Amino acid sequence: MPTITLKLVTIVTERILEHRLLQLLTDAGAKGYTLTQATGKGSRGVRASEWEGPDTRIESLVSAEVAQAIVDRVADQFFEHYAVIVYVQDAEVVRGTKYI
Amino acid sequence: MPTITLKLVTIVTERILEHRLLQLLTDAGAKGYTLTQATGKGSRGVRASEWEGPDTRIESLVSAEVAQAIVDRVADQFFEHYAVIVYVQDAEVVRGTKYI
Amino acid sequence: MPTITLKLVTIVTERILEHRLLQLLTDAGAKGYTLTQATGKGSRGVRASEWEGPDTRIESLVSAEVAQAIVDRVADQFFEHYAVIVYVQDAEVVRGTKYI
Amino acid sequence: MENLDVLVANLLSPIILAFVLGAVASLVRSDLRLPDSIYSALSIYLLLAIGLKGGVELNKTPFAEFVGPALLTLALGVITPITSYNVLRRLGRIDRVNAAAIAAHYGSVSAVTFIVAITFGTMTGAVAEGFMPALVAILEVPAIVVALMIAFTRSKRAGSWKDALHEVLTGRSVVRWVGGLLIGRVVGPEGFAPVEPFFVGGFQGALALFLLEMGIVAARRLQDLRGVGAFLVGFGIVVPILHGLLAVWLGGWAGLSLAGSAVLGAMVSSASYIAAPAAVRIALPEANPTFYLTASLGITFPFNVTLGVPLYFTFAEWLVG
Amino acid sequence: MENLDVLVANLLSPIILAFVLGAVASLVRSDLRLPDSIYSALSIYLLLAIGLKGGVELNKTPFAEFVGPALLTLALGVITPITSYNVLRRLGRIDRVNAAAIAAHYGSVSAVTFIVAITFGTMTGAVAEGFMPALVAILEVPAIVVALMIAFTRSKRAGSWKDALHEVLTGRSVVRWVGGLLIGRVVGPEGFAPVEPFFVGGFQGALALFLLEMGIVAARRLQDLRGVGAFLVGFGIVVPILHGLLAVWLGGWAGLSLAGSAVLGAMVSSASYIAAPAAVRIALPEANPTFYLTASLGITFPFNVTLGVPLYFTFAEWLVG
Amino acid sequence: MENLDVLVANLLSPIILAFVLGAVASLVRSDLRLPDSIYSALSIYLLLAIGLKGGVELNKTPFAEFVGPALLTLALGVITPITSYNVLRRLGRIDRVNAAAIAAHYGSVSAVTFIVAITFGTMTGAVAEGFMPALVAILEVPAIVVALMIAFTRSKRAGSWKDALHEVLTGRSVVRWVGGLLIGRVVGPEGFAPVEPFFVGGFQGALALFLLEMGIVAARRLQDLRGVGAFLVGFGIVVPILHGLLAVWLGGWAGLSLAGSAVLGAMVSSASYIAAPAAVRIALPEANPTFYLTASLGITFPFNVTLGVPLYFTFAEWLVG
Ligand SMILES: Nc1ncnc2c1ncn2[C@@H]1O[C@H](COP(=O)(O)O)[C@@H](O)[C@H]1O
Ligand SMILES: Nc1ncnc2c1ncn2[C@@H]1O[C@H](COP(=O)(O)O)[C@@H](O)[C@H]1O
Ligand SMILES: Nc1ncnc2c1ncn2[C@@H]1O[C@H](COP(=O)(O)O)[C@@H](O)[C@H]1O
Ligand code: NA
Ligand code: NA
Ligand code: NA
Repeated sequence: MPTITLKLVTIVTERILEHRLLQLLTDAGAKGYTLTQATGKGSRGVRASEWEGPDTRIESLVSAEVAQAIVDRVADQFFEHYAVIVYVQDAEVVRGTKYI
Repeated sequence: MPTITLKLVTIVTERILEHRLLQLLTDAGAKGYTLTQATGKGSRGVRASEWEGPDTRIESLVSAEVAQAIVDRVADQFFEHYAVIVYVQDAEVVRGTKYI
Repeated sequence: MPTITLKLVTIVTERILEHRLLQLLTDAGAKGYTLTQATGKGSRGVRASEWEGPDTRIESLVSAEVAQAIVDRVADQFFEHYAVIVYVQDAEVVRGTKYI
Repeated sequence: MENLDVLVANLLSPIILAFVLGAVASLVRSDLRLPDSIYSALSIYLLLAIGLKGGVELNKTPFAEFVGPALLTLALGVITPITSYNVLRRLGRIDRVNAAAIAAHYGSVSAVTFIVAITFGTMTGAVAEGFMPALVAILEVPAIVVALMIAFTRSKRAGSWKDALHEVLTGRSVVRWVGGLLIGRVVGPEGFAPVEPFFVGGFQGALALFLLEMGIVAARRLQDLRGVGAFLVGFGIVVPILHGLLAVWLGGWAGLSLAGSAVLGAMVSSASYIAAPAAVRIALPEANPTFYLTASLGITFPFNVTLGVPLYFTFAEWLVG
Repeated sequence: MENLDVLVANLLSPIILAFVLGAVASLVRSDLRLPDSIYSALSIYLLLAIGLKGGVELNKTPFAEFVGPALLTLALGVITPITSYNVLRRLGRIDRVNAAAIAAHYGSVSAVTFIVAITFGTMTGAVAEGFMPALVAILEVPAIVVALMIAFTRSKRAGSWKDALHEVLTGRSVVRWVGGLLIGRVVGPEGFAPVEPFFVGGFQGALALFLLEMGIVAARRLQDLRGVGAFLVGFGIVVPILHGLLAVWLGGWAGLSLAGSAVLGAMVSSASYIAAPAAVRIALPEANPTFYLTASLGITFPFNVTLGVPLYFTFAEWLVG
Repeated sequence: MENLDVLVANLLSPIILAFVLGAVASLVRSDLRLPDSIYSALSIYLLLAIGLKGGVELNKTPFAEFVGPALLTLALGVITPITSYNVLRRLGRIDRVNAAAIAAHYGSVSAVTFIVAITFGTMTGAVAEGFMPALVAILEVPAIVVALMIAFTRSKRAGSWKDALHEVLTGRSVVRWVGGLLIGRVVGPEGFAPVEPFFVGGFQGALALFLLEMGIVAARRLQDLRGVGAFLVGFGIVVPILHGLLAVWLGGWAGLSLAGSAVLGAMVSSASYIAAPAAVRIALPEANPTFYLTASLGITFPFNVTLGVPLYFTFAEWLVG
């Protein structure tokens, strides 16, 4: 079965931002996403939601352009004040045109 | 420590298919897998299990041939009617021969 | 936004080792990590914590050297007696210098 | 007048108000949600509790008294998926697979609707027969089998009939209910006494919490209403009423008390949303879940717990009076 | 002497000892923790239970009796964030954003502190007015709005004021509490009776379990104490005492009973750690969570549930006596 | 004859039937499972409840009455891991590490077996001493220490002895139990009264739910039976019986009542499956978990809760009668 290479964008962030980040993904052109609950530690010691529950880990398969747009917007809107991490990887997808 | 490159196959799907997909993995030659609970959104609006609980996210480290077999079978058996996504990535593994 | 390529180290292991592995990560130079709960199957049939709860899946974005150190230490200290899997992937990160 | 009182009594019970609170919270996009694990724990608790109580009561029921209602329930479990299927096919012009899928839901039973009906009866002083939970167990499975048979005999299918049957019979819902019934039957009243505070004392409160979550879920389902079309909305109200009234009438005729007939009406009227969706998803993957879930969870369930249940009680009263 | 008894009675109640057990477990790095889902289920349960009871009691309260305390509570909800802000700015030399963020917490209310106060009163035979839970609902939101207004009127901000307001009003905490109040108000005492065993019988035990977890959380927060500085530690004890004593005094003057005034004191004294952190995180992301969480959760909460609550009761007694 | 009645009473109690239901559900591959978080919440609840009650009772117990049974329990906690180790080494020819690992389990105690024994006694009218839970706390740790000492003194080990001790002493199981005991001891009967409905009323029902899940887990463990060999299966039944009968006999001799001796028998007979596996996994990672978990969870636990407990009671009766 033929595959194409897409970008897998992963974002880990405070649960309180979940709604806003999913909106950002959709606006940037993502067609879907997968969410898992996570906890973690990074450069910020404490965060508001920490004692109340887990962070959110968001994965989305998108085209290279959309990936770039997501990364730029997340960096622009959230990096300064919130606990958030974004990274991008390659992934081979079957019938990948569904996701772009 | 010497590493080898394997394929990391990730599948996100409805929980109701979990048993069948794990069987498919084993039949295709996977030696192990890791499961996490997930939720998500894709091209299908609703799914039967949605309101009842989470989806399943399956990861399996396998050889390139097994990865191909898994992708082909999942596409063949589940793509048409079920909410399912599959993608494949490279991963460096120590003592990777254990997994192939 | 400029990105750099880092290593994403993923470890799946028994929950009982969580503390020790996070210590190992920190000692090896990791600046942060993300944890998710997982279950799984591999070469070992049973493990002590199995019936009591989930495994831990640890992800950490680090430099290539730190990744190598982590993999070596995990292999050295845990491979023989515990259920543990480690693999390494590339990941593009924005403002990645924060993590190295 | 008095009937209106009955309706108001139902609508203003804490249980139904909790359902409404959940629905409203969902509509204003509040993040009020029970964690998944609490939701399934409550569902295990409620099903086991009712099963246990039903099993304890079966102990005291002479077989002769039970056999009539049991056979009637079985018959209704076979008939209602067939009537549903035909209405969907003939009046709704819905394709075979989707019609069979929906019919499986409307032939089977919603345990929570049953519990709301029992609770409503108790509140208004009309206590149904103790063996009613056993009838739920009888009603749950046959309709799913009949509906899947309709789908499978008419054409070759993608899904797995065997897997689906295993799913129905070993699914959570059936195991808890039947397990509870068996345990209750075996331990009898004295054996039940020590666990009674847990399973009876907390019951109504747990039900209120559960319905809070059901309200959230049902309201979310409602947002798909546009996708299902006017016919299915009408179907989700009218067919349950007809099935319900029929069952009330036949229930009285089979020897059930007023309250027993009304509860049977609520059961037969209700649409499954635990056992049936799982089975249908496996056996008929090509059926569209939006149709059957929205109809059963977004339309019929809210209708029944608010208006349907008082209606069946009123009709039962009218029949005997 | 007698006051000491009151203090000891509070410290040796199972509820406070559970809190201490949790804190000790956390300090010896035990893995004793309630699963997240249990924690949130307990919190839903406690808030709904108190809301329901408060709503049922509202039924019986003449409006004239309620209006004075209600207006007083509203006024305190507006005043206390302003006093807090000014103390933080002037005495503590804390920057505007962080001062406003902390002020939002100390103006609002901690539901659990309220519940501990109510429970303490009941234990010592001093039962507060039944409508007190409605006052909590009145106290929760205004302070957050006032504090955010202070921050937003003084400069342009990065966060979203609109999102924050939506978060406060539809947040778990408010929906559960107000939802419970409304349901309780509508169903009245008879409607409440069937769910009473669930929501009343289990209440104190559930509270003990919840405080076990709060102890774990608070002790972990304490480890950040070094990061917040001596001023904030002092602030977290002195300002709550002053707010509390003021509220006790005004409460008696507005017609509240001894127990009612003391509970009002505990409420006003307490610092929010559910509604306020969420709203502040959205509206004022540049504020440092270490400050407001450590102060409210690591200092004020433990102080109030152990020493503060008996203090407000003692002061209320001294005022009337 | 009468003894048979006792056995049947145990087998037909809702608690044991729930265990059987869980096991059957697991064998037919039903997806009936309690969510993990509910499972651990129930376990916290049961341990705290028993600890609290035990602590309250300790209040009333003269030291002289307690000291004999306490010393006996301590002695048995030291002796039983040694007997277990020697049987495993000499008769079973099992290697040192695995023998020590298994011995740690059989020397320590299963809290749930203890609870089933207490409950069984209460059901049949034989109420054990109120301070029995304190004996469980005494029995839990020493055996694990003794068994690990055997393993560590005989050769250098890969695991960490220090980490393991920290794990045992701060592990969930010990903290809950000892924490409950201390709180109960401090608050006494009046302090306990308000939380009693929660911790006592719901106890047996919660235990039934917990055993449902234990049944599922135990049945799954059983599937590894082939991997452990016939010797270990025999060991998992015979050694507990011998330990149990010895403890019943010594218990009577140390001044315990009939019921107290029988419960002591069940405790000493039982094998740990919470504290011991965690400690052994850390201290002796090279030991095979299939051995110790299958034996303690798949063989000894089911044996004790079904047949063992009635046996120890019957033996205790026979001794005094
Ligand atoms: N180096 C890292 N590797 C993996 N995850 C990280 C790393 N640093 C931070 N994170 C995740 O990103 C979240 C926010 O990080 P921060 O903004 O640095 O506090 C943390 O809670 C972690 O879940
Ligand atoms: N573009 C995407 N990126 C990541 N996950 C996706 C994407 N599209 C779909 N998914 C996941 O796959 C599941 C099924 O997708 P679908 O079949 O498109 O409804 C969804 O519930 C998501 O969890
Ligand atoms: N081939 C594999 N692919 C993905 N995860 C695996 C694989 N093998 C093992 N694992 C994970 O690693 C854990 C330990 O594996 P093992 O030590 O082989 O029992 C398992 O519980 C799985 O979660
Ligand atoms: Na039906
Ligand atoms: Na306040
Ligand atoms: Na033992």
